[in-house]
Amino acid sequence: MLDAGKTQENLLEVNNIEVIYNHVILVLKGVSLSVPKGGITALLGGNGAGKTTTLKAISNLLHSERGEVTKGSILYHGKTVQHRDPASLVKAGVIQVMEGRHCFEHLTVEENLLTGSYTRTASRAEIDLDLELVYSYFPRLKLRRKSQAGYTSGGEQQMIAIGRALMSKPETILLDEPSMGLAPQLVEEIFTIVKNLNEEEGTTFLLAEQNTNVALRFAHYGYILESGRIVMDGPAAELRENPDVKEFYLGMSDDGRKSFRDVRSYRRRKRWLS
Amino acid sequence: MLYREAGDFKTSYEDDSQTFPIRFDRLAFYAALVVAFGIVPFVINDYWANAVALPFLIYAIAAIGLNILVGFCGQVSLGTGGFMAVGAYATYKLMTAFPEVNIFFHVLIAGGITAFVGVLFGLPSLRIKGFYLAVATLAAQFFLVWLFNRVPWFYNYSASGQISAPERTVVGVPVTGPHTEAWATYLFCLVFLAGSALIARNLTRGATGRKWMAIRDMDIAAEIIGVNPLRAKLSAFAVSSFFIGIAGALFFSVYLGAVEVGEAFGINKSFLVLFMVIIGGLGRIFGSLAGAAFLVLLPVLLKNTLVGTLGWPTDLAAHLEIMIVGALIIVFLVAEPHGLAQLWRLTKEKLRLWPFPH
Amino acid sequence: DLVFPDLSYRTGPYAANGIPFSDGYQDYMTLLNERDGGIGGEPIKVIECETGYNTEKGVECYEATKGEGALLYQPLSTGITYQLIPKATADGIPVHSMGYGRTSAKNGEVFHNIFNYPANYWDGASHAITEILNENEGDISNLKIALVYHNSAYGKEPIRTLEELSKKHGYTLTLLPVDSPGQEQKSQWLQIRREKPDYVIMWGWGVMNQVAIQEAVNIRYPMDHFIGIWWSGSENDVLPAGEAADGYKALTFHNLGSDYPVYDDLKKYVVDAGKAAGAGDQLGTALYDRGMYAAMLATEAARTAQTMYDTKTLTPMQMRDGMENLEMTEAKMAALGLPNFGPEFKVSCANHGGDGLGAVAQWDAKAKTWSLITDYFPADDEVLNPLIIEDSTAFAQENNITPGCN
Amino acid sequence: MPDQLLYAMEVLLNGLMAGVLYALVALGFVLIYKASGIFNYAQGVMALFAAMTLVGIMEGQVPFAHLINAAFGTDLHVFGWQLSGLIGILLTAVVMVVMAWAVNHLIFRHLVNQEPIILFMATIGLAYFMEGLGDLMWGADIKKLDVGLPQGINGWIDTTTFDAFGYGFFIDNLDIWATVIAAILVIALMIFSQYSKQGRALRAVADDHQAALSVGISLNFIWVLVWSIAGFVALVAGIMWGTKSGVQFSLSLIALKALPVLMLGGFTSIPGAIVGGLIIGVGEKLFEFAIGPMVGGATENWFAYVLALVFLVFRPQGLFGERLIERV
Amino acid sequence: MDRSEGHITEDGRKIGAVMMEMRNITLKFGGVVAIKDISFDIRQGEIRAIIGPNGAGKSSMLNVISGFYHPQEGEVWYNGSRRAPMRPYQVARQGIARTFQNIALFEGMTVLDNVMTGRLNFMKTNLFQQAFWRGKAEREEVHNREFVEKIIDFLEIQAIRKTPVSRLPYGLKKRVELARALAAEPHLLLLDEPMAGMNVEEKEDMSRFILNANDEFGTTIALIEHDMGVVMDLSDRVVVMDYGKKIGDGTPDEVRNNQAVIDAYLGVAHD
Ligand SMILES: Nc1ncnc2c1ncn2[C@@H]1O[C@H](COP(=O)(O)OP(=O)(O)OP(=O)(O)O)[C@@H](O)[C@H]1O
Ligand SMILES: Nc1ncnc2c1ncn2[C@@H]1O[C@H](COP(=O)(O)OP(=O)(O)OP(=O)(O)O)[C@@H](O)[C@H]1O
Ligand SMILES: [Mg+2]
Ligand SMILES: [Mg+2]
Repeated sequence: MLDAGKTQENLLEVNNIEVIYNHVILVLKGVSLSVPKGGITALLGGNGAGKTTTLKAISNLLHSERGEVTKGSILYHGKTVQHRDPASLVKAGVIQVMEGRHCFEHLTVEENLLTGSYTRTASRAEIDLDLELVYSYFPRLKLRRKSQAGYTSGGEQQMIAIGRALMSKPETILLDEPSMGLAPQLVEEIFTIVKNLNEEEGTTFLLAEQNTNVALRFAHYGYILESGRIVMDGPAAELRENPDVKEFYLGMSDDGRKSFRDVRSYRRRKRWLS
Repeated sequence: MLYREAGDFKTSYEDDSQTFPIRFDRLAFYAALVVAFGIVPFVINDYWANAVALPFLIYAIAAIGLNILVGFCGQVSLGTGGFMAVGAYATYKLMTAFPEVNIFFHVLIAGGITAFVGVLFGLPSLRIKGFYLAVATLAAQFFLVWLFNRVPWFYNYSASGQISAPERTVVGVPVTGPHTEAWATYLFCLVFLAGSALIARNLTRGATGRKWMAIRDMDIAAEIIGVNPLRAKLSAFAVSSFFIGIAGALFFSVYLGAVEVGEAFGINKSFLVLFMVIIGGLGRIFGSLAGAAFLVLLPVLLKNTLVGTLGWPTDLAAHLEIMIVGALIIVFLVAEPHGLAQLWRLTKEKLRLWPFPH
Repeated sequence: DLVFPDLSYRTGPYAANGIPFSDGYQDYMTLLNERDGGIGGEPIKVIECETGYNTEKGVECYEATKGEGALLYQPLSTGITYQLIPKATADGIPVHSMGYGRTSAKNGEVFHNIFNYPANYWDGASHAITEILNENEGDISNLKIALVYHNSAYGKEPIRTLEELSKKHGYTLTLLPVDSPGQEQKSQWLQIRREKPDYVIMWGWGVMNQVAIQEAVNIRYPMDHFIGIWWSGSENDVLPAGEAADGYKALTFHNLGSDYPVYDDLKKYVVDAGKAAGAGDQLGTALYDRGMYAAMLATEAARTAQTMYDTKTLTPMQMRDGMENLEMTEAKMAALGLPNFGPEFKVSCANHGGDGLGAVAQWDAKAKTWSLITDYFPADDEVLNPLIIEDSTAFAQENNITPGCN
Repeated sequence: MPDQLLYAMEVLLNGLMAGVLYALVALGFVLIYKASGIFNYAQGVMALFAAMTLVGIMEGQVPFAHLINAAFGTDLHVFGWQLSGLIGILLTAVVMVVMAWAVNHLIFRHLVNQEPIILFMATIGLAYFMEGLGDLMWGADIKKLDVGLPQGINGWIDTTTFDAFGYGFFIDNLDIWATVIAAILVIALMIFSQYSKQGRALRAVADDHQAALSVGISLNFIWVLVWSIAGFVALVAGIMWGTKSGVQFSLSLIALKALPVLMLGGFTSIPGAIVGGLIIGVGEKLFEFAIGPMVGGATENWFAYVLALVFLVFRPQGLFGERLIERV
Repeated sequence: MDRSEGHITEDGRKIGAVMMEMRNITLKFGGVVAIKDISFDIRQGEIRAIIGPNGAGKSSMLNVISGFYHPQEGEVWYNGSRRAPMRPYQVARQGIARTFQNIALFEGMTVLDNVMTGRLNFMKTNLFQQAFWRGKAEREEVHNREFVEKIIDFLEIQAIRKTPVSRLPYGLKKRVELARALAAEPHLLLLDEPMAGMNVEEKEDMSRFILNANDEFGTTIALIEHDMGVVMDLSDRVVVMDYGKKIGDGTPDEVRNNQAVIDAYLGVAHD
């Protein structure tokens, strides 16, 4: 299972891309990664490392933020995707769950979920079935199905965003910080859903996460991104054992987890790059 | 590197909050001031004054005013024409009622009166937001124009309903009426523009400006942080209308000399000034100047090229002219939605990196 | 060269009216150049400048052209005229606001440089009442008259006169303002339908005219009791209403149609020679005629000035004097190929407005022509003169002008 | 019945009819706003442009004749055909679709995810451009538009009411037609936006361009679609108003009549456009009838706005508009 | 342990008397009952956590405290007296500052300006003085700027002072928001998920800032957080909400072992 990333063909390949915002702000400085078909690949890194930017570069949402890929190439199924519009990518099976919720405020929860099925040609009954499935993942949403999404709580919006992506039955999901703002037991649940989808439906995942701990538990392969560069990559299990990763990303030191109360007294700062 | 800011360290917070923190900019600014006050008055002629300089100066004042409301406080207003009319009619009434008072004060007081009217029409902004507010301000536009047209007291019961500015002088030099000299009207308006820009700059770099911008960016959060939305919005309406009133006053008394309200202060005026603000850059004082310059100069330039140089029929030229203006507005927005000021800023950022691409 | 700027508007809300006027103005001047080599041998140079009926652009045009030796301005917009009155006076360039502009400019003792012959708005108001008087054997004391007017300075011009005249003749006057642009006039016309005024006078411009005539048709208001000012009397205004507009009346201060010798020359020297200012399709329309008439008055004044000063080239001041001494006679007009085209009148220092003569034209929808149904008749100067004196003295006082002829 | 009451009723009826005409213009605004959050100031100019194109096509005018003649010294004017109204309308609709495509590809595609005011500004630029383009293509003269709609007093209503009340009501045939057409349009558009998948997508796009892209809604498709429909609505409005007052520049100003309607009905509501139109129409006509004479008349231009403004103070999102979501 | 008069914590911080007390708060939105008859208090100087599943009503509770939501029932007591219903900006002036779950920074402004907005309630010059600038307004500006610079140093965001916040990555935005709240020198600081979307290291940084603020400025803190490690380590007392109801209240240890809390929220007993 863990070596799934190695044996399968690469579904998505990012080759040495550079991204510039507003024509001046260079954010990604040559990022390469490959996502194997049917794998869960994690993209880790601190704030501002460029995870979101990488995902947006893949899903082509960068244009709407006045960013552009100036170098390198992105291949999906071996074909370049740089000049396709995001909608056609979704049709091709790549969907991104955006960071920071991004619900359709004025639509109800249910309508939000239904927009996820926009590109599908499935029958109404099929879609209703999927809707029920999403509701079974997130019973809270069922309770609030008729409320406007703009009035739901932060976590509920996060569930909507994820549920909406699931509704499109994609081949590949780019998940940006799915755990953000979710209650602990839900975080587990979400990752379990990811795992199940991956195993049962063969859905491929590229997920950007801050919660390194969970991410590395569920992913097959991980990349660590810092200041726009990949600084380390490897199978998740290996990464978890790497002492640096342990210290900086998992918050473990030799003598187990430290209390957050103790951080007052010391500061650590070590980076592979700076 | 063409454009540098390295080696420019600030040693105090006063220095740090100054208007042009970069030396190069500061020098350019002083140079512009010297040219505007010291050189232009000596070379300007009637054509340049009346066709270019005066409209530019006056629209720039109006644009600064509107920018405060739209760009800084985020309240879109389409009532600019109406508020300019208030300024114009206020000066007219003042000029004719108190001929002994200096026109300078008339213009200022007219600004004050406009500020008051602006606050009145700003009251609904507490409830109404976004485009609803924009459309609601049209109520001010149409109502004010109707009022000035309808109540003869405003135009001193003149037979035609037009108002004409009598001659008034500043230190003996006429600035309104038929016998003005180009340099005098130019300088008179320039002083007001300089003053407006300075005041606007001071207000927007301090606490008031921050309140406005907070309301603009997220009014609810601003209120939770402690900004009284009523006072912030109304003060923006007041300050904005003050400048717009001054612009209206100058527009009537110095520039045109005679106006009819519906014609001079119609809804097109509102749109024109809003154009300037957006093309120039929302929330940038410099943007207002750039926007005003752009929209005053562009048509004149186009007309002179198309008709004067290329010898096209005037009507073709006029049709093409508005097409080009429209297209350029779109091109600019597409190239840089945040206006000329932002374009300028990005250019500088690039220059700073030059010759490296980033 | 004799420089005549033409502040035209071929764009904007009033383009449809501005185009024929400007065509007529320019074509006539072109004709003189082509046929006669100008005026008295001196070629004419027309500088066209597009104002879009916008005062600011008007100012720009004025400033741009005045340096070229402009002899005379015909602003063709009341707003621009008001702007130019002080400016042109200071610059010593005459302005001819023919049938528009500031009415009291008729008093040349105050407005040295401004001319508004042959007739002005107040004359027009008086003409309308006189016409109604004539149609009713001189007794209109129990008639109801409604004024439908453009709610602007322009539209308000006749009110004062009509009020004064109602004191004199005893009719009741109803005022019905229409806001610019005037696309919606249901309220006004429903009111007319209810109150059934005996006559409706209209002071409209642009789209307001067509809509008003259409609405009048809709409520079946008798068209021959509907009288428009000369700016409400072009083909543009009546054609959209089609047949039903037949019988609509409009005032005018010059003749209409294309049945004049000069038109043969226009065709020959200008249109067919490809020198027409516009598309050449406006010849003979009311506003083309008016533009041509304005050009004719301008060139005749220039001729007068040339004789007065015995020179070919003119200065604006000489042009002004030419205008002040202009005399239009039937003989002159006939010689120009425009027999019976306008009233005879004579300008003087005290009277920059001519004799205020006007006539009534009526629309024949079948033939699509306007034709005069009256002779030129004068305005009621007894009522108007005091008003003009009052207004012009007020202006003189405001601007420290000592009235007088020098 | 006392006369005053009869008059008031007549005014009221005419107000309703006028309201329908305003609503026709407002509908175009609503559609585009609903689908993109763009406040399309160019709607009025689109109506003018559509009407001009219709007349031009029907009368076989050569587009850009003036420009071509000036540039090449030719003497083109007309093709020499005369088309019927129906064919003209169909061809014009095609032109409006082309326009929709161009608008999207040249402008709004590049402005995805920008603030509403920027988009608004772009539509004003567009309005300028189309105004110039229309004049350049078809000339600035007044054109008579006749697609065969009847105009003038409806005799049947006149005589019937006269027999009943002793005062014949004036109702314009054109207004009756406008009402019928507007009703059909509104119902069709409501069905479209309520019951189609695209309808939901429209609202999603208006809420969040980026998120809509991320779930695979093609902004290009939605926008071309909506601008096409809005172009068609503009054509209908242009026909109605053009028949009434001739096709000329001022036609573009009817946009100003539609704005208070929008405010009152709510920017996002199709039925709101109709209801708002009726309220504004009746309100301004009755005000002009009852109060107008006391304050000197010509109140219609501002009264509609003031009415809408006062109304908004109590209901900031208009009658049927979507409530502003205010949360932190 | 009776704590009505305050006490000293193990690590030597002084917890004082009750500062803010919510009494029987009920908040409804149409049919949705977001908060059902909840009471709890916050003491001077303590760090009080509020936890609960998504949609439990935690953020709504903070909104009630900030005066943005007005509860249908219940009373808010602040500093010993009952608080009349008031507008949010009036609440802010009483010394209550906060951060938001969905970051509510002023996107069009620089970091510095954002933080300076926290000082607005200390800026007393009027419009005319500010228009004139030289003199009073400038002195006031500089004075407040000095304070803000201290906060900026404290939160280690010197380098991005002049950057427009819209360009910042999520985590830094959260920090700027904290800076803005701290700049107001609040008596009570409300933090809504300050550590969401951060990695461990950044959480540690954030914890340090929170603890230091609590320590150095003596700020009372109410904290919503989903990271149990952080909550358990930092807070003095924890309120647990579950779909509008309060299901637990007490020290971290008490809460951690409360079966109702485990069932509703934690899922598994947390270490
Ligand atoms: N629209 C934009 N304009 C300019 N700069 C941007 C923009 N969006 C992101 N950046 C910059 O790009 C860098 C990477 O940002 P990105 O959002 O990709 O980081 P991230 O790894 O997703 O961080 P986080 O974990 O906080 O979400 C940051 O430094 C940010 O300032
Ligand atoms: N203004 C509102 N209108 C309608 N419902 C609301 C409103 N505000 C909150 N709610 C509802 O109240 C409930 C509580 O919301 P709240 O935001 O307080 O949850 P929360 O505990 O902060 O959850 P999370 O951990 O996901 O942020 C939610 O179901 C939400 O949908
Ligand atoms: Mg991110
Ligand atoms: Mg919350």
